[in-house]
Amino acid sequence: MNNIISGLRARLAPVADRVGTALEPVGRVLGMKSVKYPLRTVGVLLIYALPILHLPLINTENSDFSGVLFTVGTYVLVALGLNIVIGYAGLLDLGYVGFYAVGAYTVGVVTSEHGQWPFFLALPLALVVTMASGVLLGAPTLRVRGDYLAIVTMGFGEIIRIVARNTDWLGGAGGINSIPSPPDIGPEEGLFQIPHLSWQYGYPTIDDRVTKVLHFGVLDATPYFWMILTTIILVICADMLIKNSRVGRAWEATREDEDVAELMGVPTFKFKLLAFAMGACIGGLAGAMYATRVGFINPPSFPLMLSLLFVAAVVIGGAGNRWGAILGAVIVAYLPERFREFADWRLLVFGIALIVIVSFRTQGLFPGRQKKRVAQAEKEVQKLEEGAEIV
Amino acid sequence: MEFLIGNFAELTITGLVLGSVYALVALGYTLVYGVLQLINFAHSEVFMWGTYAVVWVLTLLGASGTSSLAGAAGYLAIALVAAVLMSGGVALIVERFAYRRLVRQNAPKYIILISAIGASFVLSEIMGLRDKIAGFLGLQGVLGDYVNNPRNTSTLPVEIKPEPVLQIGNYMVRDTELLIIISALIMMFVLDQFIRRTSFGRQIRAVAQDPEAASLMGANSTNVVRLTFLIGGVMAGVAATLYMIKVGATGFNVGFVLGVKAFTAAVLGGIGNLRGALLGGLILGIAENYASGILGSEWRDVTAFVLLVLVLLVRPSGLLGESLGRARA
Amino acid sequence: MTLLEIRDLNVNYGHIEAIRGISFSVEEGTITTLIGANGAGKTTTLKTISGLRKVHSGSVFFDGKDITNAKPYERVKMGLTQSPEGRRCFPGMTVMENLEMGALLRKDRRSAAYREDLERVFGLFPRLQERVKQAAGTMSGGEQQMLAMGRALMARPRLVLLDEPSMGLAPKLIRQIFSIVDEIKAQGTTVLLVEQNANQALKRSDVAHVLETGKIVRSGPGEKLAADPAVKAAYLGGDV
Amino acid sequence: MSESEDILLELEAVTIKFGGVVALDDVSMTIKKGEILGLIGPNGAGKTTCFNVITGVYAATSGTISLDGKSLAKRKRYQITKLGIARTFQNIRLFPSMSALDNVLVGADVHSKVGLLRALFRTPYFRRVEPENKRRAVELLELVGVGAQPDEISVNLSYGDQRRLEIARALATNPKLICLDEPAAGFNPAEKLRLMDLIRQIRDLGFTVLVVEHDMKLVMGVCDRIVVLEFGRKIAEGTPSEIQKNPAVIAAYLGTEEADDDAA
Repeated sequence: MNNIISGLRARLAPVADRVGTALEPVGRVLGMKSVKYPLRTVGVLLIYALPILHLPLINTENSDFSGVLFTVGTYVLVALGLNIVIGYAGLLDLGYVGFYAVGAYTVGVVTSEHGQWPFFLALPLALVVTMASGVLLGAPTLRVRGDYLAIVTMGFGEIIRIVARNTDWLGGAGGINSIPSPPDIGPEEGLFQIPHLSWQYGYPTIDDRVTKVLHFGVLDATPYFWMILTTIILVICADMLIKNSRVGRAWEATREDEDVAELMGVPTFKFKLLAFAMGACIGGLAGAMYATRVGFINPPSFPLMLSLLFVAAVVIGGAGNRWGAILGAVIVAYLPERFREFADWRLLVFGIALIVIVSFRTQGLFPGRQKKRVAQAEKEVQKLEEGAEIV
Repeated sequence: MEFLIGNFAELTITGLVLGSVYALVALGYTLVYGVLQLINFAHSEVFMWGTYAVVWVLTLLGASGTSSLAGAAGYLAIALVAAVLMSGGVALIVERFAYRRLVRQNAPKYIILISAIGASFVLSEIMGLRDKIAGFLGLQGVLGDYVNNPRNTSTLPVEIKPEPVLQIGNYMVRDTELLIIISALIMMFVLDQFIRRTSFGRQIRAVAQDPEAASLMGANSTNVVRLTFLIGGVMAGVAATLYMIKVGATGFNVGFVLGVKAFTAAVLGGIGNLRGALLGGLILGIAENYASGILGSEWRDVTAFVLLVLVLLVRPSGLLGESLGRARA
Repeated sequence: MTLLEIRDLNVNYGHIEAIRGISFSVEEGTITTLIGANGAGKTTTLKTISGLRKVHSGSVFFDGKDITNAKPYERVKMGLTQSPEGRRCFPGMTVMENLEMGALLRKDRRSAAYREDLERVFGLFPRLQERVKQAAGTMSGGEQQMLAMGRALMARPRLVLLDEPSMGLAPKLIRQIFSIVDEIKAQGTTVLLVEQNANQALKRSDVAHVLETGKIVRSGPGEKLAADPAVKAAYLGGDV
Repeated sequence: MSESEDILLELEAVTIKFGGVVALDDVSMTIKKGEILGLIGPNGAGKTTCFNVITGVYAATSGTISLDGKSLAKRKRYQITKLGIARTFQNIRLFPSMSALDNVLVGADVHSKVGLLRALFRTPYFRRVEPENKRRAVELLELVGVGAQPDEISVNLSYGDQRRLEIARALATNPKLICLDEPAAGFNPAEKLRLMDLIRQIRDLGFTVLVVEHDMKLVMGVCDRIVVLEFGRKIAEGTPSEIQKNPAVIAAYLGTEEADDDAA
């Protein structure tokens, strides 16, 4: 595990330095100063260690904590993808669950329903298929007006679900089961084993539970969590690299003022489609991992509600800021698991929270520094121009 | 296909019936969109609350058993009033809490949409958790039957038995179906006249066309927005009553699918255009019936979405274009 | 008698100071004109007077009452209306409906006074009477300008603000519009005019102010300003 | 060198109709390489329409427009920018929440081929082009005088800086022709003088400039040639001194005396 981290660091550091020197101001916003590296490494290690530490307060008592962490991981991955679509490119996609489903179904079909592909071979296929579905949906619909896009994409999410339900080749209403876990890497008992901690009266003791590294069993979700966490880190790196480039700027410009972006030479349609495809691809990735973890998918696994939850995660976190989107996803996925006893009230509280949050923090809970400045400026403008009561 | 041809009259008539309900709900979307250029995602719940008003009032009045349409007319008239009050009231609440502040701040559209989605969750969950809420307030005993099993289907206490009155093709049209279609047409006509002829209607159109110029004329846009939500709510209340006459049952989650279809109907006809909402609703109702006749009923719900995508691609402004609001390229 | 008084007005658009400390007043029964280049703050001044813009500091008095924070509809009720820049007729409404919108806050829609006002507008703009049932959006620019002015008069205002009534019109129409402005004054309505067509506007204004980057740089009787070489220079760029 | 080689942009009999309204009526004009051309006329005369048809916002109903001999018809707006026409906007339209530098970089990106993969793998091309663009962007910010705060988001800049930033953004696309839409609107006399200097400087750097402006002092002071539009038609063309004496122009701006007599 340390190897992965240090390997990542080795890979990231020169990139970050380059970004840092080339685009120093942006680097500062991201907090990528080299002094922060040790701290960051510790932070990432801590997150990797979460499922074996079983920290009190954070731990979910009523459900398997590593399973919860995996769920949170899928939400985070989805939020990262959706943040590209909504936050960067400004396209409101209410049918994101469709891509999630396409990813999951692709894996289901080739590993179980109609083939015995190993997961790591099915994964790239899932990416290609979801990316293609993103282009397929985007090409005709990205020309429609923004608010229509929301409804059209919502329709897409529903169409995917209904098609899956009515198509026997996709398992029909029964869905696809016995989707295999990813193949184990290394020997039967895992590369090595890591013991878990348990907490008695506030003191940690070593448990007899162990996690076999790179051994994807049914009971222990920890390796899945590590898989998705690693994926998340890779996606974040890719996200940073792309955001700090012409592509990121083109997205931002398109979001801010599409006409002007076009007049400044940005082929906006192409970039919107690119954002859609990239977002779809990441959504599909999350779906694929979900499928291999739960082993069973059916149409009701992908309700429209999930799309709305995804969007809510990004928006309440602060669209456009990847860390905000991640935190939003953690909140949306984790809190209901942590407070299961209030499960019935979940959606009600969630609805109230949505209204309250957007009413009082239009930029989301964790807007980026830039957004905060914009909000401040807008507020001043508002103060000066208010009173006109123009609708 | 054979099924479609053999049952053409029936599919068309029942399609029109369903389409009438879509059309009335679609009006709410179209009105709000025309004035604010926003999709009122919570409008479907406004309708859902209306259906419950119908159930509750009939329960309160002690209606029971089976009745003909004429026999239940008195009850239904009271239920209609209740539904209109309920939906209108809920619509005003939505405007007040999910919209007003954000609209004043000129918040980005997607933020307002999120707020409306939040309102939609709140409204359907309050209905779905009404037993717990009543318990929390200590009213469980008093409200009893009204709050039990909130997540199950609630049925109308009186079963309305439709009677055939008119033969078209090989289909006997029932009196309830006739009532629904005619009521929807009347409501549309009344609303159309209201918007066209009255000073309130003119204000709504003026704000839709040019809010700044309208306020220079002395239009109070807050009032206009409120009025717009209210009218949409009233129409949803009528739709809810008609829906209950036809379907006889409702649930805390009936709003969503119906709302999406009604919105589709509004876009289909040209959102912002009242007559477009009617046209779109009727077309959608019929199209759904035909599609399920040809492809099987499991494909019914896809029809709306496919139709929506096709219309937006071919004719983004909808069949009749946008006339309540500004014409846009 | 002073009908409108602006005291030390400052208006900002975000970080942009659109109006910087303007003071002037409009006497009842006169034509007052603001001239100046685009971006000088003329339209912003009018929008502030009709309540579409919030002031940063300073105050606006109408008929002796402080209306600095009054809502636009309250101002209309007091007799202050505007024919906005670019006409802004309601395109989907007929001419008659547009005129009725102008009289939105009047309660006397069935009275003789209302009919009288309608007659007055049709008297000023006979073209409108010919087209009462035509949708405003389908009319020519000149006709729309007439409609916008007629609409503003339907509230029976004491002060009417006219924002660039000659914009984009053919010379013949411009002359017609300006003679109507004279007529409006003659009928007893006070006029505050914003114009680019400086000569025509100055000629008939009792008082005029020249705006430059949000400040009044020159004031005086219209005729006098029209003869001022500096004003001429600003419009044709001669040596100052 | 023949006359035609000097011509950068040519409008030939361009007419634009919106619905039934003729916004531009059979307008022909040329812009020569390296000159500063002023486009003036009363409000509503069709200046903005003319401007928009040159920059590709509107398509001409009839007539042709060509840049360097290449017709602009049927080209997308971003392609026209790539071809070499850039513009600023009358009502400032920056990307409000992007930094000053990023605003300029968006312009500079026109000729960059960085896509997803190049960005992801930081290819040698990427490592060459991005810093180069950034360097140019910083230079341009300094040229227009916004160099002091490259990281400030554009809505927070002062009004004048926003206007100048728009010019930098347009210049970053490395245009053959830069179109300035009322660059002096809302400027005080001192700022106007500085703007005139800047416009000349831009011309001296080798750009051709088209200015739409109301401020006569600026137009007369900076332009080599002036085209006057009124009511969608071209009514005069010539050097500033010619234009100042042109009776049709005087009539359009100040209204003719006889016209007044007519009305009276």
